[in-house]
Amino acid sequence: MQYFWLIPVISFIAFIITSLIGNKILKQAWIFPMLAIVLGLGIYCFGLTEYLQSRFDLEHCFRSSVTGMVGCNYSVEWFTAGVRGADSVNSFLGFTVDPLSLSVAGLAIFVALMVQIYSIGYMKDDPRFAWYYSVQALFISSMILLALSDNFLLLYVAWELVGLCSYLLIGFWYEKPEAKEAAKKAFTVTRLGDVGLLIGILLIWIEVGSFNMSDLFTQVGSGEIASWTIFSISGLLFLGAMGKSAQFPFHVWLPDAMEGPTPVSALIHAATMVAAGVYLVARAYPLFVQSEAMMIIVSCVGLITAIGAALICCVSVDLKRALAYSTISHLGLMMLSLGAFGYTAAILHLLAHGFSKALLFLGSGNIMHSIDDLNINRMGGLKSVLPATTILFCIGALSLAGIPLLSGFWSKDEVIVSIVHNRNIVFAISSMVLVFLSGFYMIRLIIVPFFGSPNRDYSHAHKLPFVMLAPMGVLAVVVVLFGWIALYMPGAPASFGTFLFYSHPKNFHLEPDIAIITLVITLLSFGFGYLIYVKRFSIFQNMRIKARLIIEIVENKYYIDELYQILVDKLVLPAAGLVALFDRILVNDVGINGPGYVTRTVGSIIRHHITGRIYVYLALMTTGMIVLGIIWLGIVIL
Amino acid sequence: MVGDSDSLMNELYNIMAFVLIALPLMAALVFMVLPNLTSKSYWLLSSIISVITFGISVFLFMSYDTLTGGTQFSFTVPWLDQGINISFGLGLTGISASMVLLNGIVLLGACLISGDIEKRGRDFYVLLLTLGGGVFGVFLSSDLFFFFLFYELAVLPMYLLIAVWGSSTDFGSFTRSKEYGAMKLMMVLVAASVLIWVGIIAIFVETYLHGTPTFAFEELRRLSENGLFSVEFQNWVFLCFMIGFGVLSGLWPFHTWSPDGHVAAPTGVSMLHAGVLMKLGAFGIIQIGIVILPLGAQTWMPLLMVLGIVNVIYGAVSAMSQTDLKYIIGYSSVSHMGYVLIGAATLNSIGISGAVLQMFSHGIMTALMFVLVGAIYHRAHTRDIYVLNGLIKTMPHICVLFIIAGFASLGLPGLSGFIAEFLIFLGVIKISFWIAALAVLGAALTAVYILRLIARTIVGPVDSSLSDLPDANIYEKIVSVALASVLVAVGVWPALLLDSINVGVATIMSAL
Amino acid sequence: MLELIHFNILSVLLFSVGLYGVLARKSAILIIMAIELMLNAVNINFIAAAAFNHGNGLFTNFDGHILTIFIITIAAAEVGLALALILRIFRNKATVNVDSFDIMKL
Amino acid sequence: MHLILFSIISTVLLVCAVGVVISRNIVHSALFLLFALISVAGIYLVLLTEFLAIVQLLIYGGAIVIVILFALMLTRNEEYPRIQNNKLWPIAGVLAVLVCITMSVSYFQSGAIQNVPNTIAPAGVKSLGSSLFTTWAIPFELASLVLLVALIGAIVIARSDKDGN
Repeated sequence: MQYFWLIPVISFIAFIITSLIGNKILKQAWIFPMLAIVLGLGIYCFGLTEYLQSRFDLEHCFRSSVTGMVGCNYSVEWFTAGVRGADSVNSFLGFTVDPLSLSVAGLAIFVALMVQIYSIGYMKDDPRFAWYYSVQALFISSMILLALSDNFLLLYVAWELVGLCSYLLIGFWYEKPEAKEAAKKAFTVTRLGDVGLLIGILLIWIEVGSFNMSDLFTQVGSGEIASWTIFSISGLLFLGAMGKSAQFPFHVWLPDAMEGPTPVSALIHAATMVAAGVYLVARAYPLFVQSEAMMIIVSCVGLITAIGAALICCVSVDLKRALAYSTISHLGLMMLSLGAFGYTAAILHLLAHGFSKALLFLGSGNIMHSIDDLNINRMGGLKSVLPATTILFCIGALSLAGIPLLSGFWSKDEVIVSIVHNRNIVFAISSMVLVFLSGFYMIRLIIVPFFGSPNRDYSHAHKLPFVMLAPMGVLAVVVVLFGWIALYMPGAPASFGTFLFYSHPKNFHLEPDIAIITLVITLLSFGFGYLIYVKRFSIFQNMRIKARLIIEIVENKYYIDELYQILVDKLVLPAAGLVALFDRILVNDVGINGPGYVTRTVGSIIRHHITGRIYVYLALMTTGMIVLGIIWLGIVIL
Repeated sequence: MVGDSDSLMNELYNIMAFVLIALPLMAALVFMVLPNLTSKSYWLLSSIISVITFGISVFLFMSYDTLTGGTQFSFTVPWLDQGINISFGLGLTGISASMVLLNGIVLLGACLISGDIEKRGRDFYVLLLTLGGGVFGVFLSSDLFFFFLFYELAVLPMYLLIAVWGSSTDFGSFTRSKEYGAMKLMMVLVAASVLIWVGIIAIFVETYLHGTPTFAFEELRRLSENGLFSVEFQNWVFLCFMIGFGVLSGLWPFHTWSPDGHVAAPTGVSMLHAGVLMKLGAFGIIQIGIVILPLGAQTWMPLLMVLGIVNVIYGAVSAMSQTDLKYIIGYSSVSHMGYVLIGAATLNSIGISGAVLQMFSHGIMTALMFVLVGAIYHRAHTRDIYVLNGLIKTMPHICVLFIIAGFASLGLPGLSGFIAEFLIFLGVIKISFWIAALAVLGAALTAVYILRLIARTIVGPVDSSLSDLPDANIYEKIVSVALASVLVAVGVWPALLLDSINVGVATIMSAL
Repeated sequence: MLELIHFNILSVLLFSVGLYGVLARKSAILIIMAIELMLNAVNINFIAAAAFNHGNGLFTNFDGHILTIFIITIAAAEVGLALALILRIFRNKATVNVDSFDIMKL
Repeated sequence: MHLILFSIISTVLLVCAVGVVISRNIVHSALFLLFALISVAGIYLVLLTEFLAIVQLLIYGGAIVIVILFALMLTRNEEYPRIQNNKLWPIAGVLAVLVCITMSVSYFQSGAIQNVPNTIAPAGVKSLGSSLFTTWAIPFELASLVLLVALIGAIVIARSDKDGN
């Protein structure tokens, strides 16, 4: 485990090598990042085994009294600023290995490996192939760093670096105006959230005197910190999490982020980076649970995001954007779960969603690769053209819809259980609505593009190379099997509930009544979707016309983007223009040039006494003499 | 014989600080009496000189012993000692070590990049070297009199450098001629230095009246610790220093000389202007104001902090709506120098070390930006961001480095700006939560205008008129890559600089 | 009885007349003449002061006379130089009108 | 007796001086100047300073007026009769009157002339000479140097530059 630091470092080296010499070995530029990640996976597997098999008597490892989990910490000093010993700040490059970081790092490494293999096929004709791989390597490096870091400063560093990679990859095709605008939007919006995160970290330092997470948790646990402070710190951290995990009202950047290459969407904007917000909340969970108000806020934000995004997903016609809204919705669900004390459930859902959504995005990448179009209304009947993709896509979609035995089922069920148990009836009913909506949009995304009659000519569709299908197959296998780790398997070291937990281990157990209710709701939504999209019942068409206004609002994403645009165009930019004008007119022209102008004017007025004629000078001199004489006289007389 | 050569080395070692100042100034003198050579040969000669000064500054920085601390490489020659006690004193402190390194790097860069100067080459390099020597002098002086002398020596060449080799720009609704920029810069800075001079004279007179006339830092500091300067005295003298030095750091509302100066100045001069010259002010506040007048500092720091935060937000917001590349960077300098002022105003060791690190980091970063903007302007003959677009297609090298500099500017971790700003935030939040919150918000605003700049000019579809511009030449490549690597190195391993800065800050803190 | 104050007043009047001449006239040569008048006014003052400054008819101090001698000397030199200058200017400008000597203006 | 003589001479002096500054013809001015300077010599005689009276006659009356007349001749042109007062002449008059008043008042106000004897003593030429060549020897020699320099300067300036142009 003490070699975990090598994973980000190797990838970082791969980033440097690839960005330096990538263009010389253009088609083989994938080698170094791939090598790095395979090595990383090896180190990870080795460490994971070590962790699972150890009896936790290793050096550096101890059981946290707050979280109850065993964590292993390794750190070296990074820098010290200020007067050493008296008034200084010490920061460390440290990583922690505990079940949470192992889970998220594992997800990141695995999905990244699959996506990188996939990308060899998907990106092979791109002129910036090398650039793509080097940024990918940088992303993996920082994502692993994010998952492993044991202090908030390092976490923030990694947090910003993944944001940078997201920016670079969304804007990968930077000639496209949409791509560059989307990249700018993504970075700016998440950056606004990061303001909160950074202030939160500063507050933590003020309170605790260090950035170390376990120091903070110990102090929080011992009740030394005022509840108001806990509320504000967790609120500020949550702002950062909202930005990164695209929670309402910061969600606007994620759908636009689909301008990036599809494998990027699969890795960064579905499986790993956007989950960082959820990860942050889970990381700082000991802090959040101390503030009941904060937990309610987290649940509410999660719920609003989840329902709002799910509704948009139901009407979106762009396949990738629909998937993006589905991602937002699921991230909201994870937040909701965290807010409802469903810690383990949220993380399990994070993993299950990560695998499934990566699979779905890669599926949409296949479609993009074959027919170069993403509008689902222009597809239809793809199952005959892309049979393998259809099956893989269905596995992912059904998993997220919550069909039993697929991984999404287990995690979703756990989430619903914790919501029903820990939150009131409004949340419970809303989560059922959410189950219905997610079932409905998933079946829509299956039926409309893949089944039914073809809406276009597929004769020019590209064949899919094996290198793209193989990683999807592996992912699909994981999606099918992964959920079972939720249960205790004989022979396995632990179930997920005893592996990753907050305060005390808790085995998963299926609650039959809730499971049956959700299953029924899901099947109902499938039936509903079948009636609308396959049978095309006229009653729904009429409904569509009747509810035109509502649908229009949803289709326009509640006009939130427009609202922001107006805010920026009509408020921020004019204000900035006003300040610039103020600077030029008032501060410069009046404040700085003003005295100069006055001096010059006065000078040019009084310089008229300089006539160049001697007698004028003499007259002035005489006047001066007379004045002096009078003054002297005055002094003498008085 | 061994002993002799040892003592010679020792001798040389001891006067290293003097050599660093004297070399560029002597070279400037020699250039003046040299027969007329071509501009290229003057460029070559001054590049060699600046390589040597760079070497010496690296040597000084590396040899600064952080365990011993204090003032090292002291070198004192009495100059006027009858009752006035002015001595030519030099010395290297923990803070000036990194500043000297900064000037060494930027001066070298500015020399290398100015190879395309054709008009009156000799005069240009004479002035450039004078400027560089003056800046070294300011950082190394340990006597107020010579501090001020070098300060003026550093400021004055700026006027000619901008007025003769600068460029005038028409912005449609208003124009900025090079003469205007130079005149404004000069007027504002000279007016500010009057304030500084008043403060210095006041300090001297105060010591004179107490029978211990001196200009030397160490002596003044000792007198100050013994309570020579009353609170009222410190209050008004520190105000003089704060405004006088503050103006040079772009203190709001006396900042407009800086963006206009940038717009008018040629590339190499812009680098020195934003990279080094603006640091002199903050250096003065930290190294002189706080140390000699600690009580005055405590009185005025709340005001300085508020003005600093105004600088940060105001500069960032102004930069948002600018359309000229140099204006954007000029206002971003105003914004970033605001962080330095805030950091100095915290009066705690973390904030001050952050401020010094920010001075270094901003110096390198903004020098890099001006190299690149100069290169773009040189090729495209415009700096209007509505005209420039998609440059990365034609100038990948320049643009990639520009993006790195931009991200350093917006405080991306891994580049030096982040650590510096973060330390300043830490220092500030110990004083006031809301100021810290505004400061962090300012960093987010930086992201807005930097990303806008990148989106407008660097990426996007390329215009046909810009599609056949050449990429950076070899000197621009060397300079920009070197500057960028400094940014990365300091960002990844800030202890490189922080070790010596901490020592310097410890000295300052002991005065408070 | 003749007193010092009479000479002083004479000197003041002569000086004022000379001053008027210097300030009011256009001809450079006339200005020089007026200056001579002013110098003479000063001389009268000096001599008068010296003549009344004695102890019982015995001079102890010749400063007034000496200064007058110097002033006369300098006046001679000044006139010579000034007229040379005027000649020079006249050669260049063909006039001695001081209104046309305004190149000192910016 | 002295008073009457003084009154006559000073009246002549002032009339001539006014003639110098208001005469329209510059040659008349020069002649008025000559008479004025001779009157000054008379004043000196009233003050019993005959040596200076002679010097005054020789240098002023003899040398300076002649030089001025030479200059007039050399700079003769048709504008002489037209040379008028300049635009400032009323101000000049006011200033002259003001100076006159201020200085007169100062004389009456200052205590410096209160304690002087009201008799005039003759200045012996012998003692004047010995004072000039002992106490004032160095200034005297310097004055000759000044004269020499002025002489050379006048020649250099006034000489027509044949080689220059």
